[in-house]
Amino acid sequence: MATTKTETQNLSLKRESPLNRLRKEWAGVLILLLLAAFPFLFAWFSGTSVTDGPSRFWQGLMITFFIMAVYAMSYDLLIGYTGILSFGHAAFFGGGAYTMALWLTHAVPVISSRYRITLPGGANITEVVLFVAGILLVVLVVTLLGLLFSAASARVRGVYFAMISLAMAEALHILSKATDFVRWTGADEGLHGVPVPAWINPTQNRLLFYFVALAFALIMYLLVRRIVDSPAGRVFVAIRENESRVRMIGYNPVVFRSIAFVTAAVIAGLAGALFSLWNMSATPTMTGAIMTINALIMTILGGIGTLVGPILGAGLMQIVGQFFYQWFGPRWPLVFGLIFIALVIFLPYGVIGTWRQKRYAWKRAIQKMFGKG
Amino acid sequence: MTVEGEILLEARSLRKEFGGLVAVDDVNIQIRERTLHSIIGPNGAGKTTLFNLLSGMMRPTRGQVYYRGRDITNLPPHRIAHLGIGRSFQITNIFPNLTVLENIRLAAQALGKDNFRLFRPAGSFRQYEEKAYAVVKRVGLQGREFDLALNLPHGDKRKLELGIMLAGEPQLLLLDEPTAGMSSEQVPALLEIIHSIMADGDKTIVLVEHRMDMVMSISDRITVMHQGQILAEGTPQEIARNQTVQSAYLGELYGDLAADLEDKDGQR
Amino acid sequence: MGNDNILEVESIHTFIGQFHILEGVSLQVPRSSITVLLGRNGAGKTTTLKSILGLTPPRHGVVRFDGQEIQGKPAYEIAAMGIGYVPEHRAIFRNLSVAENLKIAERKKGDLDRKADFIFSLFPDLKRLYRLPGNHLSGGQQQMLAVARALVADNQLLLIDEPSEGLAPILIEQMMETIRNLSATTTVLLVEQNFIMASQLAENYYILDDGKTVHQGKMADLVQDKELIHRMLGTAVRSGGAG
Amino acid sequence: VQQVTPTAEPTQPPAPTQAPPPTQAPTKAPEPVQTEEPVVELGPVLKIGQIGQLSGALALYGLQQTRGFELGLEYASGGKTDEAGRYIIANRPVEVLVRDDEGNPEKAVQLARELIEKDGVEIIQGPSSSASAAALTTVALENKIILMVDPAASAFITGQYFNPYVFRTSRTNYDDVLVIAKYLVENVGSKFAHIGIDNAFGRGSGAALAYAVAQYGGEVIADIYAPLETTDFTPYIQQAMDSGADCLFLTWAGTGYVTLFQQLGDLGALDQMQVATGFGDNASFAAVYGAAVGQIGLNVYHYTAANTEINKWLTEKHLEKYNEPPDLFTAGGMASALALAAALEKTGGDASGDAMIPALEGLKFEGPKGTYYIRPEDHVCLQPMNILKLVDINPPLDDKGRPTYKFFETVYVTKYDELAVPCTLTGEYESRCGDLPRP
Amino acid sequence: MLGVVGYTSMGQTAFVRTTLSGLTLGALFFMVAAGLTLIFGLMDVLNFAHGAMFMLGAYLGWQFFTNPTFLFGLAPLILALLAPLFGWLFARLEIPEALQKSAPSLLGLAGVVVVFLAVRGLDILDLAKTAMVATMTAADPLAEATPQEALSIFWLRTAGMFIAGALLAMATSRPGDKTRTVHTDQVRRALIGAGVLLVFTIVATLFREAAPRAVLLWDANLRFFAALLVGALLGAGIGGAIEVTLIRPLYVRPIYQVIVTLGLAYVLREVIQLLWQPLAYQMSRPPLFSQPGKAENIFEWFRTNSVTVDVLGVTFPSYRLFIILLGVLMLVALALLMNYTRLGMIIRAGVQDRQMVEALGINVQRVFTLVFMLGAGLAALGGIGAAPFIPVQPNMGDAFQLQAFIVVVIGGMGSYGGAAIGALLLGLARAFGDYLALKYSLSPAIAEASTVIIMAIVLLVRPAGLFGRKE
Ligand SMILES: Nc1ncnc2c1ncn2[C@@H]1O[C@H](COP(=O)(O)OP(=O)(O)OP(=O)(O)O)[C@@H](O)[C@H]1O
Ligand SMILES: Nc1ncnc2c1ncn2[C@@H]1O[C@H](COP(=O)(O)OP(=O)(O)OP(=O)(O)O)[C@@H](O)[C@H]1O
Ligand SMILES: CC(C)C[C@H](N)C(=O)O
Ligand SMILES: [Mg+2]
Ligand SMILES: [Mg+2]
Repeated sequence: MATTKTETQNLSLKRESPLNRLRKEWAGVLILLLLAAFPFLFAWFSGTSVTDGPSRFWQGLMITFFIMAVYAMSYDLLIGYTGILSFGHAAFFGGGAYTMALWLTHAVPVISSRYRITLPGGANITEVVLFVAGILLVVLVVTLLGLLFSAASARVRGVYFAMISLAMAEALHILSKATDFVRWTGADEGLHGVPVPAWINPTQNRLLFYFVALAFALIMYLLVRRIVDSPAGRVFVAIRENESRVRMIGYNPVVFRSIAFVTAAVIAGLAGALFSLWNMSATPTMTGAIMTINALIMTILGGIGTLVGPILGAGLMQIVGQFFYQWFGPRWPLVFGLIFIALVIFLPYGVIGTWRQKRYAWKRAIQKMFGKG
Repeated sequence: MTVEGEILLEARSLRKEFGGLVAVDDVNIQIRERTLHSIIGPNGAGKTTLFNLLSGMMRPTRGQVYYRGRDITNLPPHRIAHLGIGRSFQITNIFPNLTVLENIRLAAQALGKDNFRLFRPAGSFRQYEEKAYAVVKRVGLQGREFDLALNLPHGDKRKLELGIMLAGEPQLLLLDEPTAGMSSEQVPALLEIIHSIMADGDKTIVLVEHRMDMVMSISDRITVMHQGQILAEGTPQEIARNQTVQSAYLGELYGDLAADLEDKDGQR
Repeated sequence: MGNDNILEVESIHTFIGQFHILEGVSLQVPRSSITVLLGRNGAGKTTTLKSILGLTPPRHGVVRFDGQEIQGKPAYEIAAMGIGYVPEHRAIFRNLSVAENLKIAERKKGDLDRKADFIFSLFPDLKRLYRLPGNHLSGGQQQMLAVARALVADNQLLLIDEPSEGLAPILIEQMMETIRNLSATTTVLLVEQNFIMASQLAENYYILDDGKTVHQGKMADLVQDKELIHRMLGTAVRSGGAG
Repeated sequence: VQQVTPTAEPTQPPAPTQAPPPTQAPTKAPEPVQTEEPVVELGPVLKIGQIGQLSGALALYGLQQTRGFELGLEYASGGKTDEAGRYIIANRPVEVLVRDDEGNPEKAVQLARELIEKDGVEIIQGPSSSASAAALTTVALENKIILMVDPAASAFITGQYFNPYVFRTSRTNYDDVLVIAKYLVENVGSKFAHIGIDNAFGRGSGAALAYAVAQYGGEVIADIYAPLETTDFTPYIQQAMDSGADCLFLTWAGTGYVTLFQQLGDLGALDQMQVATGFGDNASFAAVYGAAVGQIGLNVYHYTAANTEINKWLTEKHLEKYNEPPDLFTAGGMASALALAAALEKTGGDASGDAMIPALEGLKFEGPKGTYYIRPEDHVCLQPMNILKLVDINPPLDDKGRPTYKFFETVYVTKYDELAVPCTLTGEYESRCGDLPRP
Repeated sequence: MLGVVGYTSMGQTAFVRTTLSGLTLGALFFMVAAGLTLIFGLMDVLNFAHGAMFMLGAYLGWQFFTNPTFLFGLAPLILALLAPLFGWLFARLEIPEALQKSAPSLLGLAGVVVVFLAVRGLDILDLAKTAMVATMTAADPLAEATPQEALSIFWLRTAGMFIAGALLAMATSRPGDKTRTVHTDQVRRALIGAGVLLVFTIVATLFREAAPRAVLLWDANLRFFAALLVGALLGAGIGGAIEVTLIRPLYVRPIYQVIVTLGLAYVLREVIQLLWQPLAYQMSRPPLFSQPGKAENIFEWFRTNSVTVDVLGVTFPSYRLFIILLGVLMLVALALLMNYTRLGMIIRAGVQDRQMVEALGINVQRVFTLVFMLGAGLAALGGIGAAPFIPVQPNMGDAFQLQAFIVVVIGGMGSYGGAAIGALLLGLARAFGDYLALKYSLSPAIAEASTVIIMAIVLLVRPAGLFGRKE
């Protein structure tokens, strides 16, 4: 729906000049630049090659982080913004991952061995076309999943829905590991060695994949930010606050919940698809309850109902988890769990939420100290 | 006194049963355009339930509701809202964690055509924001626009409740005990708002209220409900004099209200 | 002192969070009487009741019930000593049936059976609604239930917070009647903004302002003192009705 | 086949997630005359990543694997270490980085990538679970790094999941069944039922069983798979009993094994038909095989069955270090180390995949079980297998109070080239099979 | 009806056996779900640590049954640390205004440091390992129930723990909290409580070596039933501690309860792996259910205690009948409790408005804690009851937890009868599903999905579950 005119408009409430915007968002831009430069900075500081060894590994870690951040963000769209407690988010992520992996493993080779799609000039673009088709397929599949979930959510509420969603995801999980489909899905082991097209293959060109993932995360972040800030996004929040009242002022919550579900599903599904490309695999873990729980943990850790929160949560979990593993060995989840519990008890609004609150308090304290700054 | 107009809303043998309990018992009622029509009655008479039926919150067991001649009996509440019927609630029903402005803005946006714009910031739709500001001013919440609704004192919450309804620019307003839980000091301000709504000239109000002095002074018509049925209907004076009403609802304490009213009317 | 006052409150100070809400409230409630607590919105009336009951325990000061110091005891112990509470805004249990709402207030087995007739005689409506869940009651019915609930156990003292709120005029009268009857056996400490009601019921009054008791005396005297009424209670007085 | 506890060695916690403590090895190695040797400049450290399952159902296998591997390095290096205590193979000090994949293929892949990219590992050894092994084959291919599989046993690893970088010293499902199939068909009956884990290991075994019994005129009439985490086997056992088979072949691993066996007994399946399975690890014997004394079964490795010098050395060292004799997969871990060492010597320390492939293909080496041969075509490692007779489930302790686990009488030990393990390669690699037997 | 169809199409043996198997599964599901109907169904706490409690119960019971050295060795230390229960002892302490803010965290930190110092050098892990090794049937548990540490040193540790407990008590006494006062009565009660605790600690310290030996000399059957009790009681105790420290502050933030219990499940699992290593164990059945042979019927079993019983012509393990019995007993106990006490009502009311319930003279906080303890205790009891049947391992509770959630939801929140029926339904569906799936060459996964599908259907038809109260 967005016209060119609106595209140039600001994301925040008031219209501002681009310069002004940049000033407001300097922190974000800086972080983005840092992330973009990260592979080179890391290689430079550690004195290693950008494409090998530890650099490569850290790029990998960051790629996972980017993907998980998007995934957590999509979850927050449901739980934080629309107030839907869903325990089935893995279905979207795993659904996306499996769709992509199955498509690349079983459909693409067959199709590309039979057909060739060329540009008028003669360039062979079969691979690209099929890849794009794969993405569209992912979107289609997870949209259907999202609609299924929202249909259920129209009928049952609260913890009952949480349980239903858990069950629906579990059903998908069971399908993904059912031996009946072992020829296609690899059952328990999952699909490995998915033939990812060379131009986006993470083992062949890790650095490129890093930027793809970064761009993906950025685009998704901007997209979600837009959605959250859009008229519809505001209605999501209203539904979270008081659904019956939303209906009484003239919105149809079923429709808006469906929108929320489908958007969250598509974003999570795309994250899943990218994850399957990144790992060149699709495994039952990706559809399992742990995957949902991860989303929940990342979201709450960072701060529910914010966009930066889930991203930060994903970062904490991926990056800090890595360090913990190094420091504490295989029992690191013990330490992580303890810290985690302490955080939940003492930082009730997540890292970001608490920071925002405190920031306000600090500001006031400072104002007080200097007699109204 | 305002001119009575066309029939705006009509209920025909409307009935609602909860299990064995008949909360609304074959009620026929007509609301005329541009009137302030009060519904009074003892607790449990079925006033709130009647509102729930009229606004689509509940489905009647039987009977119809017509709005401007159109059958709206089984329409979902959001459709009814789109037809221009707004309601406020006896128990405050707002969006607690949103700002006052956002509460009202949402209501203003609801009936516009931009709800499904997913990729344009809500802030860029100035018209809704402007409307919201106007409503804030109208209900007297200036200066609190950016407070979270849950932090408002009770009286202000009641005002916000009203503001949410007003922002939808309904033609027909169903107000369920707007003064509930307000202290007497705050009531005049609310009366002021109601008067100003009526002064717009094109609004119709249905009011449920227990504060008799208020009801008597501002209503054009009063319907008295009792045990789900309509006990009496008429002008305030008629009602105040009605013996049945006195015994069923008003009691002795207000026996002298009728006399009181005669003077007041003169002043108005 | 001693035995003729069932409740004595001596200069209590109560905090909610960091806010110093009560700054020295003192009350004496004689046995088998109705004492009313008056004051503007936000004066601290509700907080006083809650402080007596231990829901917001006072930091300083003494609360004596039946001669025993009770400040600092947990609320459930205080209540169990024989204090019934009808909170403002009813606070009935929405997901419990009317029957359960009453049953839960039992302190001894069989309390409800003993009191059922008495309660139904006061509020015949409740008999009809007995099996309904609390959230299906209309506003006024909930208020009746809240009062009924406080009557189930044998209480020596009832703390009633704004019982007339949201009641139809005729019910306000009934409620007054009920409370008057109760005071024959139980002591009542009433918070009421409806001055008509308060003045007709109570023998003694206390006026709170800004967390302090500022006036006290016999109701009969207060009714004469229009100026004081106006100063302390604002317009609350005139707007009679269900105000 | 497994159970249950790290028997009797409270002082040595099986927490082998770090490389073996460098200080302890040199003192215990058969002390060479290190100082007198001419000082040769050592090559760069060779890091080997070892992935095993150190928690969960197969945790004991991971432990055996890591111990065996370390002892294998010690043996191959002749106990020669550098000053940090690393064994020196082909003039390169070898450092082993052990990781726990929890039996989760995804985790295995992650760990492998991390080992390769971050830690600079040049060879991957392991894992315990066939599912993980299957997943790891792709990592080997991606990075052109040798994956030396042991103890994961699925035939699929060198079948449908094969690529040239995948090697194994573990036996395949075919070894398991071929060794016993003839005996079963001739002595028990021709109708078989199979209960297997629902994963690559179990399914591989199902395929192998069908192939093997068919060779002797038998037939699998019920092929049943249960999820690894199954706790109630009743329906599966019921199905097997309903099938009317003469013999029930079990393919199970991990803790559920005890449960399965117990329930087989409880539900009367043991009375109704003969049950055949591999004899598992030492600790589980009392719990599992109580009712099986006198039975004949197959076995991958038992220290009492192998009559070789290396095995003697292994047993001694193991007793000395861990206070108990080596277990089911200790030999496998050791064989992996020996095979890698032999190949490394051949390449002169070049561990890159492309150098190692020719060195490993067709490699014949002596290991704890005897002679092993890595088939060049499909990298299957042909090796001796045991047929044992269970005679005693509560053997006495030795004079130092250590368990002896002398359960068996050896019936027969095959030579490495005795079992005609078929070549199961598929797709683009199918042609590699040449004239090897095909299933 | 279905039964008849199944009976005729499956044949008697298969039908009876599958039914019995379904009943066992149902009983297992119910054992986990029973506690969950209280915690999740009544208190609305989405307790994701419930499966962990099941697992914990199994470990504790198993350890007690086979060799309780470890448990007794740890008991004095844990008892000594319980002082914070009496935190209000210090509530009257006047602390300088300036210190009030930082005092709790400083004291808490000091407490943690002292705990650390007290257990430093004490090889709890080693203690666990000795006890664990002794559980291997080959070895003689009595021989392994050895003294751990000279009393003279151990006293210091206990004292250290006591000091730590006192520090933590001070920290939790909320110094300077103006919204709180403490009546003299309370202080007196706290003093008595603390005294009793001290006595217990001393007794536990003195008997920490003798006790395990004594227990090991008991008859194994007695030890087994004691293990059931001990597992359940310890489970309840741990549940209580969890409720007080982690759940209670979060009743106002339900989603965070989910999160905290998730984290807790994580932590418990890791602690277990730290203490007992990440392995799986098999608990042996008590002699009552393990004599070789087969009883012709139940009555004969009373005489023979044989491992299997003939039920309607089918050989079936006697222990599994015991599991079914245990499930039924739990149901009866729960039914009695819920019908003859006002617990259910109080909790439902308390969830909505705690203050009001308190104003009625009910100690809500204690009721909540009790109910949580009861729920956790039931889960633990289920765990130890199941331990001789399924492997004892760190994630043994996870699958059951999911099933239990489904059971509670199918049955309707807060309805124990519904939970029982739900459990039965799922158990039978699972057993027959597995049977039929195998019969038609489908994977058992399909049968696994049936539970999920049953739930979806039930909820779509009756959004509040079979016996749920409608909101
Ligand atoms: N959801 C429901 N289920 C069952 N009974 C209900 C429900 N809602 C209301 N009732 C019953 O219907 C009757 C009418 O209730 P209603 O709320 O309409 O009364 P009201 O006139 O608004 O009273 P009040 O002035 O006290 O608010 C009451 O007896 C009430 O108990
Ligand atoms: N939770 C709270 N946090 C902060 N301030 C509070 C809180 N509860 C009450 N107060 C404040 O305490 C003061 C006394 O409140 P209280 O409810 O006792 O008044 P009241 O006399 O009962 O008034 P009303 O007539 O409106 O019921 C008010 O100023 C109120 O704002
Ligand atoms: C015998 C075991 C080592 C086999 C292993 N369980 C696998 O999955 O391959
Ligand atoms: Mg009403
Ligand atoms: Mg008040």
